[in-house]
Amino acid sequence: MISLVFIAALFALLLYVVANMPPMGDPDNPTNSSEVIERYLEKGGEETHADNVVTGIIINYRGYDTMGEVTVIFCALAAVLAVLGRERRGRIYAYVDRSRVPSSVIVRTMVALLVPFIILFSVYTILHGEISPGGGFQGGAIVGGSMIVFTTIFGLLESSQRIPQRLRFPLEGSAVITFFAVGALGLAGGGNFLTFAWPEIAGNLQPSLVVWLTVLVETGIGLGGAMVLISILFSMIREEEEIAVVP
Amino acid sequence: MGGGYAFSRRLLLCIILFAFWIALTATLALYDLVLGAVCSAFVAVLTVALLGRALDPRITPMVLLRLPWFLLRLIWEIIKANYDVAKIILHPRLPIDPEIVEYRTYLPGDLPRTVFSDSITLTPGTVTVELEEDLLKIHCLCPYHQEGLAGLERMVAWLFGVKRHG
Amino acid sequence: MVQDIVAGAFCCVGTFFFLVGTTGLIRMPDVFSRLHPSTKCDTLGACSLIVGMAVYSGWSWELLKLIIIACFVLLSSATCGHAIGRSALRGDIKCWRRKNGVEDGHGT
Amino acid sequence: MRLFHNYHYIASMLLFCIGLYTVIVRRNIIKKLIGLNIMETSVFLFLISLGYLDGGIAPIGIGGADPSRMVNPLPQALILTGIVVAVSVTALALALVILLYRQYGTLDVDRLFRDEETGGEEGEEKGETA
Amino acid sequence: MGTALNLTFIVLLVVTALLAVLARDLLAAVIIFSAYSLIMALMWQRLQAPDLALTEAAVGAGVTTVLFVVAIFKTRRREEEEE
Amino acid sequence: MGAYRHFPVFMVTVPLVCAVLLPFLGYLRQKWVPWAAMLPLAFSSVLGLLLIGKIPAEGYLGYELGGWPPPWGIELRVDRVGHFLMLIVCGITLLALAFSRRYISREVSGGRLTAYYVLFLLMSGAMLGFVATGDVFNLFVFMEILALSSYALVAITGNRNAVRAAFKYVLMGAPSSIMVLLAIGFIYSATGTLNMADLTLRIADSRYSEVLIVAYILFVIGFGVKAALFPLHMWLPDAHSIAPSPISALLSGLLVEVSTFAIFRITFSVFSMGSSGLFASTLDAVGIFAAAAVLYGGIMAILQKDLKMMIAYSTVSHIGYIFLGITAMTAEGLTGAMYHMLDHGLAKACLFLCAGNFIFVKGYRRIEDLKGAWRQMPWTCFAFALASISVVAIPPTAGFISKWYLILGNIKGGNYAYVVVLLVGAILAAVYCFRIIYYMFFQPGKEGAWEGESRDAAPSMLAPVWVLSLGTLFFGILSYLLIPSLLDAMNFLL
Amino acid sequence: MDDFLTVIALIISLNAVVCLYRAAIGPTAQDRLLGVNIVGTKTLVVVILVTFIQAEGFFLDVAIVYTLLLFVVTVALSRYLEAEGWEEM
Repeated sequence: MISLVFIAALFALLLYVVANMPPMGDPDNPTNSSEVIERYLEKGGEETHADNVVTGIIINYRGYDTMGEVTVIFCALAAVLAVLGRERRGRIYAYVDRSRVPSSVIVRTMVALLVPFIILFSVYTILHGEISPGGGFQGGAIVGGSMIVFTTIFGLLESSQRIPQRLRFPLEGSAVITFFAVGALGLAGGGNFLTFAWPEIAGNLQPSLVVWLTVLVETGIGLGGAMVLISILFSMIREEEEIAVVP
Repeated sequence: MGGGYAFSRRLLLCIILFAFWIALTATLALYDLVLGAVCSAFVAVLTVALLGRALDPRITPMVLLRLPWFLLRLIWEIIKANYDVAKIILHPRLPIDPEIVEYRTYLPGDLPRTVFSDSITLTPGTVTVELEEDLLKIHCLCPYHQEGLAGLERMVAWLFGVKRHG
Repeated sequence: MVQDIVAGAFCCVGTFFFLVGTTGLIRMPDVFSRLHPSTKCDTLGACSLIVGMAVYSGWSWELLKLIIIACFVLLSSATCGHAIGRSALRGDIKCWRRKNGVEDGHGT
Repeated sequence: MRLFHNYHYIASMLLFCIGLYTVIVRRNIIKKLIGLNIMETSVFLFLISLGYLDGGIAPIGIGGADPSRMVNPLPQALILTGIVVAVSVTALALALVILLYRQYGTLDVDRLFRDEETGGEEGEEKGETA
Repeated sequence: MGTALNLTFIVLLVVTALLAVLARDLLAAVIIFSAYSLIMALMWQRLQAPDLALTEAAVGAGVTTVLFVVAIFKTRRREEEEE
Repeated sequence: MGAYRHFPVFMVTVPLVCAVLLPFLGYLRQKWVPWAAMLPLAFSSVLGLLLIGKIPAEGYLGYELGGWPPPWGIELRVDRVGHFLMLIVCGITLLALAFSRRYISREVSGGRLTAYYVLFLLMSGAMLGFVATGDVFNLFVFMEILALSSYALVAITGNRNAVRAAFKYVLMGAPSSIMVLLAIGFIYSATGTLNMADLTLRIADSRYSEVLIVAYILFVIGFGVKAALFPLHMWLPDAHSIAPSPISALLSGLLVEVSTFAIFRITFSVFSMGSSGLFASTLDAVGIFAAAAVLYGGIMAILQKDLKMMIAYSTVSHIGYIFLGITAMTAEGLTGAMYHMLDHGLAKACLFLCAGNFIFVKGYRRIEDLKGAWRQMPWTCFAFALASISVVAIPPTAGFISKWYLILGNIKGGNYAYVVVLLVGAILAAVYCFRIIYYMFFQPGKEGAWEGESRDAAPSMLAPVWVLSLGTLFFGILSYLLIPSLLDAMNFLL
Repeated sequence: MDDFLTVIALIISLNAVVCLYRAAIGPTAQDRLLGVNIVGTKTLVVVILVTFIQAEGFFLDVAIVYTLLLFVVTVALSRYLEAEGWEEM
């Protein structure tokens, strides 16, 4: 009861604040009229060579945030693995499926039919992040989604054979490593850390270089994100009492 | 399953994926085409590795050619189904007498059976609720709905070029 | 103009079937029979709305994407219906019968 | 009238309070996590609606879109990060939930924290949050 | 007109949120929560944030929901009753 | 501009990237992992030391990431205060890491061992980034890395209480993060920028003071949970006492302070105070809670039977001290708060590591078991005593200096009640600390409690403890090295 | 035409509210899943409609993700639901 009153009071307070806030959607309110936004919108295309301004901001203007973000994903993986442990390496483990019922043939076939399209779509999302909605993490999440359905339908045993740990393991950190490498490259080019543009070296190649680096970073994020999501899922699905199947 | 067969399967998948890519990127620029070719080849190889035997080999150019006509007939069935269902639902007394019936199909392989059962789901008054080997369990809204199944089965058999034997 | 009218007609048809599907979802007595309106009416409703939009957009690249979406809807909604039905069957949910109330629907 | 014009804000505050209510009051820990997610999305909604522009277009400059009509892209970039963070926190919390259930066999906060073996004050630890 | 649409979406959002919060069956709560995410993505489309709509559809509706379901599958489905 | 301007960003990112690379080493050579984990932190420490004297007393060292000027890009912002805290972070994490090499291998095994070091590095890097950033949203991002890794580190042993404590921590920490995000949203709505320097200017002439005040309150609540300010401290005793000792040292000695520093930063660098009376009244309320925290923490610490629990409650009390320094709003008070962060970091880390030594060698957690510990573990006991003296604030230690300035600041600010609270807090601290010292040195142990092979902890575990405890002494005696420059920096901030 | 499409979208989304009724009352989890699936399909259609109302073609990508993810979620959830060991509702 006390908490209800507390929340009601909080809601009233927040309503009061909201009532005093600048009107939404007004071009003159502080968020829309600041010079920050003007530059993003008007020069963003030229400066970051990304038609999608959001991608430009994520990768370029606020790349440091995104580096933190990919670190968060990696941290989540490390945390989940520290808490639950990984499915074990080197040996094949049977997944104790509580249902012990094979999944439906129809669903299997349909998933097999759709998975290539899902993966290609995510590749498209990753590679076209700078000109259409989407980007690294979205693509990674879509691949993760396809692998989720793959895992639930075909079982952990099969999917952990198909996406083995020795494949996932090196790729999990790829996002952070790519980002750091690109950032350090900017430093080598005479700029600051995370500089994507360095006139001294690139010259005329500048625009395409920036685009390629953006795509590189997006790919890194996508791969890393997908692998992290898959690993988290596997680690959560795996039963404590895995049965060892001697190969 | 020989290597050559696997290769042609991959190629077919790659071509389908490439078409999908073009539809997605919505451009015919050279850069995108090359990128698309590379990516779809990559994804084709990847998914064949990923899905292995789950990828049914029955998709052939012949099936792809017959597919549009099949789809048209299917859509007609769907429209009929909807008319039917709408009639039942909007009927004040809800004249249904549902039951689960079993149906044994002669269609071989996973893909034809899947297409068959999905078609059943989309056609009047029937929903496939279980498929084990060649035995389908179908939930029928009204008893008379079972009658359309055989025709549908013929349609699917035609699509995949399956002859009824025995 | 003609384009708009055709598109509008398709949209109306689609909306109508959506409404029918919703009514069925509410009215039907059990999961299995609810599957019928949901799979069929939703598929047709969505597809006809998509077709309507395709007519509305005319010849453009968006048409291709709409076709892709329509194909996915066709494939996925039938499969989803089946998956839900199967899970209901496996989950020992009884099939509703008209004659003698509720009885075991497995046919065995 | 301004309050009505800001109805997105009101909605997000409402959702925030619903989420907070769940986190504080509901005793099931998975329910608490759902509440947490609702809270998070509500804040995201709030931030995105901050950047909205009446009659604006999405900040994607394809085909010579007019930059002056685009909505504010900055909150969108921020919230993208926010969503990733939310997923990460949820994943970790769910991993902890699985482990907790293995060890305690319950998802109820009261039962979880009832037998406080490590001391501490009993009264205050009923999963209060703020 | 657009306002009415937005308001409907908001109503949907609040309704789904309340349903998710009030459901006693955890699985039902999670299922409804995925609907919440889907509607949230719609909201973001209205607010002209395509990237977010994509992310929310993929992450909120897909990954988060499945993680929740896995967790529920590993634990228990019903909320415990009051003592 | 020399190369040193690049140092802060490498101090932050190198630990993070090395954390990502560490699993590979763990795959190849598990044994090298503890040593390799030290490298990035040592690197950061060296860079931090090289930065000494390079930072202007008035103003800060800014670094434009990606070459974008501040309102557009993210800016790193290292002022003297931040640099001071970064050095503390580097030092204590390095020592805790050195300590954990032997300690943790007993509590955690197998693949989790690598995960432990990965999370440790992530946490250290996140703390450095948290302190160094000049962007409000970036603050949030690093806070989340910090929070996630600390949740996992609390639970890393996987025993039931640890998981429960970690979950409690999540249940309080995650909503608080969301509140911070909401506060960021409010600030952004009223100003349209995220850069701290820019915010300061815009807040000064903003028309939306209601929004800003609520944003400030939300910030205080949000970071207050992370900093375990009194009514929001429920997670702290459990988490700090149950986590492995090096992690307790980190949580108690650093995380809490870093969060406090965030409030400090928000208060003085963003809201720059004084613009409205309501901010001041918010701060007054915080002061009351802080005073309550001092007393409550002290009393609860006296009542504890578990050694680590006692130290954890002592932390609650000391967070109150730091907040009292901040709320005094005078240069002396702020200096005292900052210096108390140093002292508290060193002393608390030392106490927790000593407790870790007791647990490691004998498995004793209860205070009563420590009777007569002196005979077997003299080195640990002496270090513990030295750190306790600093906690109680007896003259030659850093604790005395910091508390002296806290009291001075509060007298100057006219808050005489708080002066009394501070003194009472010191008395309470004396009670709970001297009890243990008395037990250790002057009580006979229980029969058989301290027999068997009479060895103290291994040198690799004693060395960090002694470095920390001598640190309290060192910074107490040589406080004149730091205090003037801190005072300058604070005067500039006000 | 835009107004017409908006009205259609409005009707469909109100429709979705009704579907949520089914998702809310159950009685079985499959019912809820079905309800949410239908809400998802309706949302998908609304996404497409809004795409054309706002005349921004790239939102169709979002629609594609919607279809795919709806499929993923429904299939994954129903797979979990068909497992034994669940208490009856």
